[in-house]
Amino acid sequence: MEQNNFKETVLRISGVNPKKCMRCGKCSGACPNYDEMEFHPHQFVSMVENGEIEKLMTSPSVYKCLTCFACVERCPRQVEPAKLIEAVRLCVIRQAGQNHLKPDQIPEMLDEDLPQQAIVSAFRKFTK
Amino acid sequence: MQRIGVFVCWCGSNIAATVDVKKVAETLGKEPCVVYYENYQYMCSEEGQNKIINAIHEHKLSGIVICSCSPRMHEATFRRTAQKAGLNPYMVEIANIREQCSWIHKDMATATEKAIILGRAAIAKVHLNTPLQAGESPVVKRALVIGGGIAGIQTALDIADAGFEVDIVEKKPTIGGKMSQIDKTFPTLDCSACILTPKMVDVAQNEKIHIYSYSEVAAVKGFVGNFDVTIKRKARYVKEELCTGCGACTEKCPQKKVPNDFNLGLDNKHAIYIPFAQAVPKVATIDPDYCMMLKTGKCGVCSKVCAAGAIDYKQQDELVQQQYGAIVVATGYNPIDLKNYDEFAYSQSPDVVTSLEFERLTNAAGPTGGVLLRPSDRQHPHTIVFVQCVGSRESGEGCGKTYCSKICCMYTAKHAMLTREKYPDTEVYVFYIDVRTPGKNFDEFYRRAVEEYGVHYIKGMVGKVSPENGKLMVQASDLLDNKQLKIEADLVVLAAAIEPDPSARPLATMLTTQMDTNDFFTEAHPKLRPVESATAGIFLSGCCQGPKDIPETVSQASACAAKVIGLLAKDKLLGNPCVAESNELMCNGCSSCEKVCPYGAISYVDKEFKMPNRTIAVRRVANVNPAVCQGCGACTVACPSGAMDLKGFSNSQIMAEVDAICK
Amino acid sequence: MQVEKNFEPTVVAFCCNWCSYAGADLSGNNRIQYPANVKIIRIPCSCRLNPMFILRAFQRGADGVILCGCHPGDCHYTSGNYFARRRMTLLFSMLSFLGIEKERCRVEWVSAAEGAKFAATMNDFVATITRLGENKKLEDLRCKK
Amino acid sequence: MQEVIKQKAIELLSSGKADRVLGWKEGEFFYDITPAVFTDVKEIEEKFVYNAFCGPNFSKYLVAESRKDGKIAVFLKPCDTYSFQQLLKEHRILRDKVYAVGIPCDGMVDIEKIRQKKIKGITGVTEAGEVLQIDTIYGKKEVAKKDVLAERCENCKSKKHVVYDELIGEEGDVLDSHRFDLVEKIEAMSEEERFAFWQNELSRCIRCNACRNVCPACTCEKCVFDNPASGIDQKAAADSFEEKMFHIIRAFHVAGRCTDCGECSRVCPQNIPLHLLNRKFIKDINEFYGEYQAGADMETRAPLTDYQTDDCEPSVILTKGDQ
Amino acid sequence: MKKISLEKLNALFAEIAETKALYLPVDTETGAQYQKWEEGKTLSSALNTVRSAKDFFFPQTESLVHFKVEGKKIEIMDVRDEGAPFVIFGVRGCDVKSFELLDRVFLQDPVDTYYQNRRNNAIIVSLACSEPEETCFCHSFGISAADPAGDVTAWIKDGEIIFRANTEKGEQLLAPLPLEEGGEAKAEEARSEIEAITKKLPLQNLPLEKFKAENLMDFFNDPKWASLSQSCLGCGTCTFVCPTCHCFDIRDFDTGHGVQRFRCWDSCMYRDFSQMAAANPRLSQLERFRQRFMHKLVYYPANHEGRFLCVGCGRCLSRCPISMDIVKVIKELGGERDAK
Repeated sequence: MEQNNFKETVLRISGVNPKKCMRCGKCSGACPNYDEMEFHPHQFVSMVENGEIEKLMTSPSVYKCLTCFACVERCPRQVEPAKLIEAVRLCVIRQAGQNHLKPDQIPEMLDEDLPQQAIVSAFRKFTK
Repeated sequence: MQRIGVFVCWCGSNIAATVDVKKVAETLGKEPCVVYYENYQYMCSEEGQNKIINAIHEHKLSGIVICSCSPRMHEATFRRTAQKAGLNPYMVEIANIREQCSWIHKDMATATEKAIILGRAAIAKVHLNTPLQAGESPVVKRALVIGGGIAGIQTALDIADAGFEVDIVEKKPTIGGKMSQIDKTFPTLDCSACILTPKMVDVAQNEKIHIYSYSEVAAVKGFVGNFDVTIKRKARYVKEELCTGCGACTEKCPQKKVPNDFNLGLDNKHAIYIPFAQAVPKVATIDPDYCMMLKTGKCGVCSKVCAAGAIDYKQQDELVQQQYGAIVVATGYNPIDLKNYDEFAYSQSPDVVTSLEFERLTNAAGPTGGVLLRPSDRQHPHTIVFVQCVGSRESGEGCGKTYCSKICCMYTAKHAMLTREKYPDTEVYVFYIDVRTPGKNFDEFYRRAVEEYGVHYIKGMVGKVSPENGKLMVQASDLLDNKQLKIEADLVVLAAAIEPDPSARPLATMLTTQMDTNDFFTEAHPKLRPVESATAGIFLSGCCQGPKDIPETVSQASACAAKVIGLLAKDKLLGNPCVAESNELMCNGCSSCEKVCPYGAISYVDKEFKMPNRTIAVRRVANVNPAVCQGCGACTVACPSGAMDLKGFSNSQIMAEVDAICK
Repeated sequence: MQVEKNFEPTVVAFCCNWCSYAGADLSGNNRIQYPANVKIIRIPCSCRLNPMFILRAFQRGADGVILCGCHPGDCHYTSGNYFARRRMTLLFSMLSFLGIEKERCRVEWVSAAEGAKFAATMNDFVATITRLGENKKLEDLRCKK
Repeated sequence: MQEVIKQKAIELLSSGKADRVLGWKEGEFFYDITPAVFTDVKEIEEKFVYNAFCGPNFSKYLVAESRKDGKIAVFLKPCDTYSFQQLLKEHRILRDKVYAVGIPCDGMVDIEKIRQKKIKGITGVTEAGEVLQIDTIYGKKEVAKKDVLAERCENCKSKKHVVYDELIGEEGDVLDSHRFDLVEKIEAMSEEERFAFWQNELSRCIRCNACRNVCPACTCEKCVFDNPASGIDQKAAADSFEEKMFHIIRAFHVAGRCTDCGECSRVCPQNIPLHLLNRKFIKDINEFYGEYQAGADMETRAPLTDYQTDDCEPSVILTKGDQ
Repeated sequence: MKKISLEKLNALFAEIAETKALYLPVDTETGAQYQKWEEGKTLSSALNTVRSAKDFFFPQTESLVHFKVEGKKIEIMDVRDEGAPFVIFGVRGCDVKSFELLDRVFLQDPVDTYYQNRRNNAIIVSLACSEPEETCFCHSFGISAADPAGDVTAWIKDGEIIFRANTEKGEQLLAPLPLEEGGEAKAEEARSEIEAITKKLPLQNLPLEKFKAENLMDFFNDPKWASLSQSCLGCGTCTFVCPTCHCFDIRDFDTGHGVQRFRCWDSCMYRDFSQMAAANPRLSQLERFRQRFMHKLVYYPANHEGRFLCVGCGRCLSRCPISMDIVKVIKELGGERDAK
């Protein structure tokens, strides 16, 4: 029940129909951060389709996605995996206290090369 | 006044169990003009048919109504019965009291009442039936084949074999088509030229076949059995009848920087050229965009070296008019343009090639003389990546196609296998989504590539190809091993989707045939009439109808020829008599009907009419060609004045049925 | 109220010869029932249906008229149903503009394979017409018995 | 303007550019102007008029006139040019037999509207700018021209001439009219209200056929309603069904061909707003199949002889209207 | 004479409607039309109705006989209805005159009993025209707008309506009604006022003198018909609004269970008028146009002691889509012609 609810939520937030996927793997072929990710874009698509959302939610992969949209751009069937990943991430951070980035973690991450904007967008992306 | 006979069939118990057939017959017998009625167990049996024949004779019936099964079942039977009795077959109407009455109702009273109403409607219609005669039209015993690829060649040869004249119109200077560019054929690996060129010679030598090469179809008029086609013969600046094909001109021509389209631009040719050694007709052609003589008036070398005096710089396009009984469309396909596939770096690196380009690179007659060298540095490639489904099976707005191009899996396997055979030191990777091998010996062929030749088949689409330091970085995911691969390749071969030739769409308009949204011609029926178009007399051969490999193309080409022969063997064509007819006195000449006719059956003539007070007026009126009309009736509704009516389904007949049902 | 109960509508169904008439036959072959109120008139193609015929049916006492043809794209004559679709859309819109109940006319695409759909369509259409009651707005009183 | 046009008519006739001139001829009163074919310069000088009562659309006359010997010159107001071009498109007029002169139009006055203002016994009208000065047997009256404009002119769709050989005055533009407002209002009524509305309107029909006979889209050699073989011929509406039948079929037959010239409503002796039926079709066509103006060009396919594979289904109307 | 205050007019209508159906011109959005009186309807002040009063006796469609068909059996059914007395109130002089002209057609032997029944049942209350219009030319035909005929004549003057019974039927109508005696002076006053206005009307002295049987062929062959008929659309508006036009067609309507034979108006202006031997003998619009006016101005007078078949009501003047009317025809043809 819970699982279905998550699946429904992910599908609603993303507007993606994973059934359109023909399992070609071009998304993962195009992914520049493939090796960093536990689950790869094509797996997101099939796992969402199979309702295995919680597995995805607990994986660091959701934060590793660069949101570069290469997978969206390359997908021959307009499945848009990045939107699914984003939706899973939203499912996580919408749960109370699930902010992935906490303000007190920031100081230790700071170095000279980190642009200000990156911090701002990281907050946008990883917090509620 | 009609004299109508009503025959009610029991169909054993199929009808009689739920419909009181006796009551139906008796009630319908009371209808005006019904002079005879009868009910019988099996009207379609010989005994039943004899009853009808006798009744027609005895009661001088002018029309009959059969209350029985669906007209889709036995209308033809009862029409023949009527004809046997000397009654026009179109004076028969069927009331469907089985499929549409006894079988769907349980209550006897209800079903009987409905059967009576359906009978009344049929009687009301038959009141207004008129005897119809199918029109006849003669057949010109000559066929036109548009396109001189393997499909066109095979169709033409088969038709000519049956003794009919055939003309082939080919827009290129030679026939042969794509097959002439291919190196070897799957799954047998025969040399393509070895099996194609003898056929091309057969065509050239066949007295019944005439080739219009370097020509296009400019206009098509007429209809099945009587097409009137205008063929544009483009000026090739060489007199075809004089040229011996010796090739002296092509060697001496000083303009050497003409991209060679036969080799897909991988090398250059001269401004005067013969596409390849076995070209048919083997006649030189001048490319007017590059010839210095034609462009500036200075040169004339070819003319000087031509011993036959065949060069004619003043040649003009020529229009030829010819009549045909049947037209075969064999316009073929092209690989799609890949310039928008940035991820595969097709536009960025010369070492990313299409499969057809790869064919030329491996062909002994190709730019490299059959030695596999990469285009950029003419070095032997050691790692080759094949990418399948490029532009096929895509959805959405992109430049790709939604369909599977069907031939790529097999030719990629062929390329991989041949490469490994000739150059065992080469690593060959094939990235696939699915490998589709439904064909005789196809899967075996693919398995051989994997098992015997060691081709690396990897499930997963390539995501990115980027040229780096003279190499090509191929990034792809291996879906089965769940890892991302980065392969440093020397050559990347893209299995580009195939699409119909661009000449097909304007041709379809000329022929009034239908196309699907991908510009493939639509067959008359996807299962049962796969080689005919919906327009009578137009047939489809080869890839113009959908992606096909060579064996399929050849079998369709022969099937198509069989259909054409079947048509040309007839002296006269009998039409469907239920066709539209225009009442010229009422026609406004407004062209509404013409615009909705899917068959181009309606034309307009200016005709003189006697007007009030002895004046004469010339009016534009519609004229339906009964040989072309298929009787759909679209025109009858488009016509505001009601001048257009449909025989067999006239306005008054349908309204009479409506009246009978609603009263 | 009792009158409504006994009301048996007259429904005319125009079916194209190639798909829907065959679909109706199939529904017979499979013995799928639909009300006897439906009487089918065979026409070569849905594009043969002149708006005149629909009005004529209403005039003569029909309570509902339905046109069945091949699915768009499947027309035996390639484009007939596309023309029919435009004509019927405009005609129905006009009837509605004149205040005629819009459910009285319908177009359904029924293929030769859809015997069950044909029957279901007819069941639904007859139910709709029964609910609407007698056609009063487009009747010709002279044709009443 | 009358003088300019009159001079043009004289010039065309005397220069031999035209053998006949189709124009307006003065009547007994200021307003009862009759379309007439002039062949004689003197007659033009004496009788030719062009004023705010020159409503008739000449294009339909050209069906017959263009088939006579010689060339006919015709004066066409902007809206008339649409009908003219539509008839050309349907091959009803022989173009080379017609010399078309586009003339400007500031809107035509509806004499009925003046009468509705209880102005009786009208003997003369003078146009003084925006005001009409009216002489009657019961004294002088004044009305603003805009208050008595014909409905079709209030909602003028275009001041542009879409086809002509020569243009008098300046070219106008296609206007952004509110011509569908009333249609929308009716659409917004309940089904019963709509039925009552049209029942009231159409029941007045006397089947005089003026709407049909004036309509430039109704140029059939033989109308289905006059043709006993059509099965729907009628001379009078013997039942209220036949009133509706006639108007539905007529509107359907001109659907996609009607240029919305408004002649049908102008001539209806019973003042039935027949143009609303045509406008309903035009509005539907615009909504369902994309903007289409009949007569605007020679090329575009008429909406009913055209289709798109993704056209809306007839069931679309089930979800429309009935607020 | 009798009179009543206009304020009590509606009460008077109610009184009449108690016993007989009462019809009168009522204002509608689209002009005055005859309607059956019921509570709330008031007399129109318009000069004339859009449709003429001939509808009462010669309706646009009328069932003549029905045939019931069952199988091969046919049964004939007479659908005639004797009808009941009714009152038409407020008929103008022109329309009253039209009844006389129609009577000469329908009541001639053989008598049209359908028409006769209704004619006998009707009681006509005419109303003098207080405000004639510019399109009126009844005076050219010797009709008095100031003192119209009918069973009762009425005048409206200074808030009162004055009645004068002209026939026995009229007397019987007025007798039971709550009217005051008197009003002669006011009626006379109204009459002379109207006559004074009539003299001012623009359509005076139409040249009718030459329209005589002896000039028949001259008129028939007059070349002016060509230009007159040129712009005629061939619609039937003039004939349908005309109070004197009386052409009709008899048609059969198949009801599905029988046939209804009915009569309906027809128009000589129509192309499909009078399908003699399958075609209208008058092939061109010129011939059809000529027929209508020749009938009104020459043929009918020739057969009816010089009475023209026009009452000058002016309906065709205001309704013709292209403004080609009988006045223009009379002026064009009757003008400069040399009398024989």
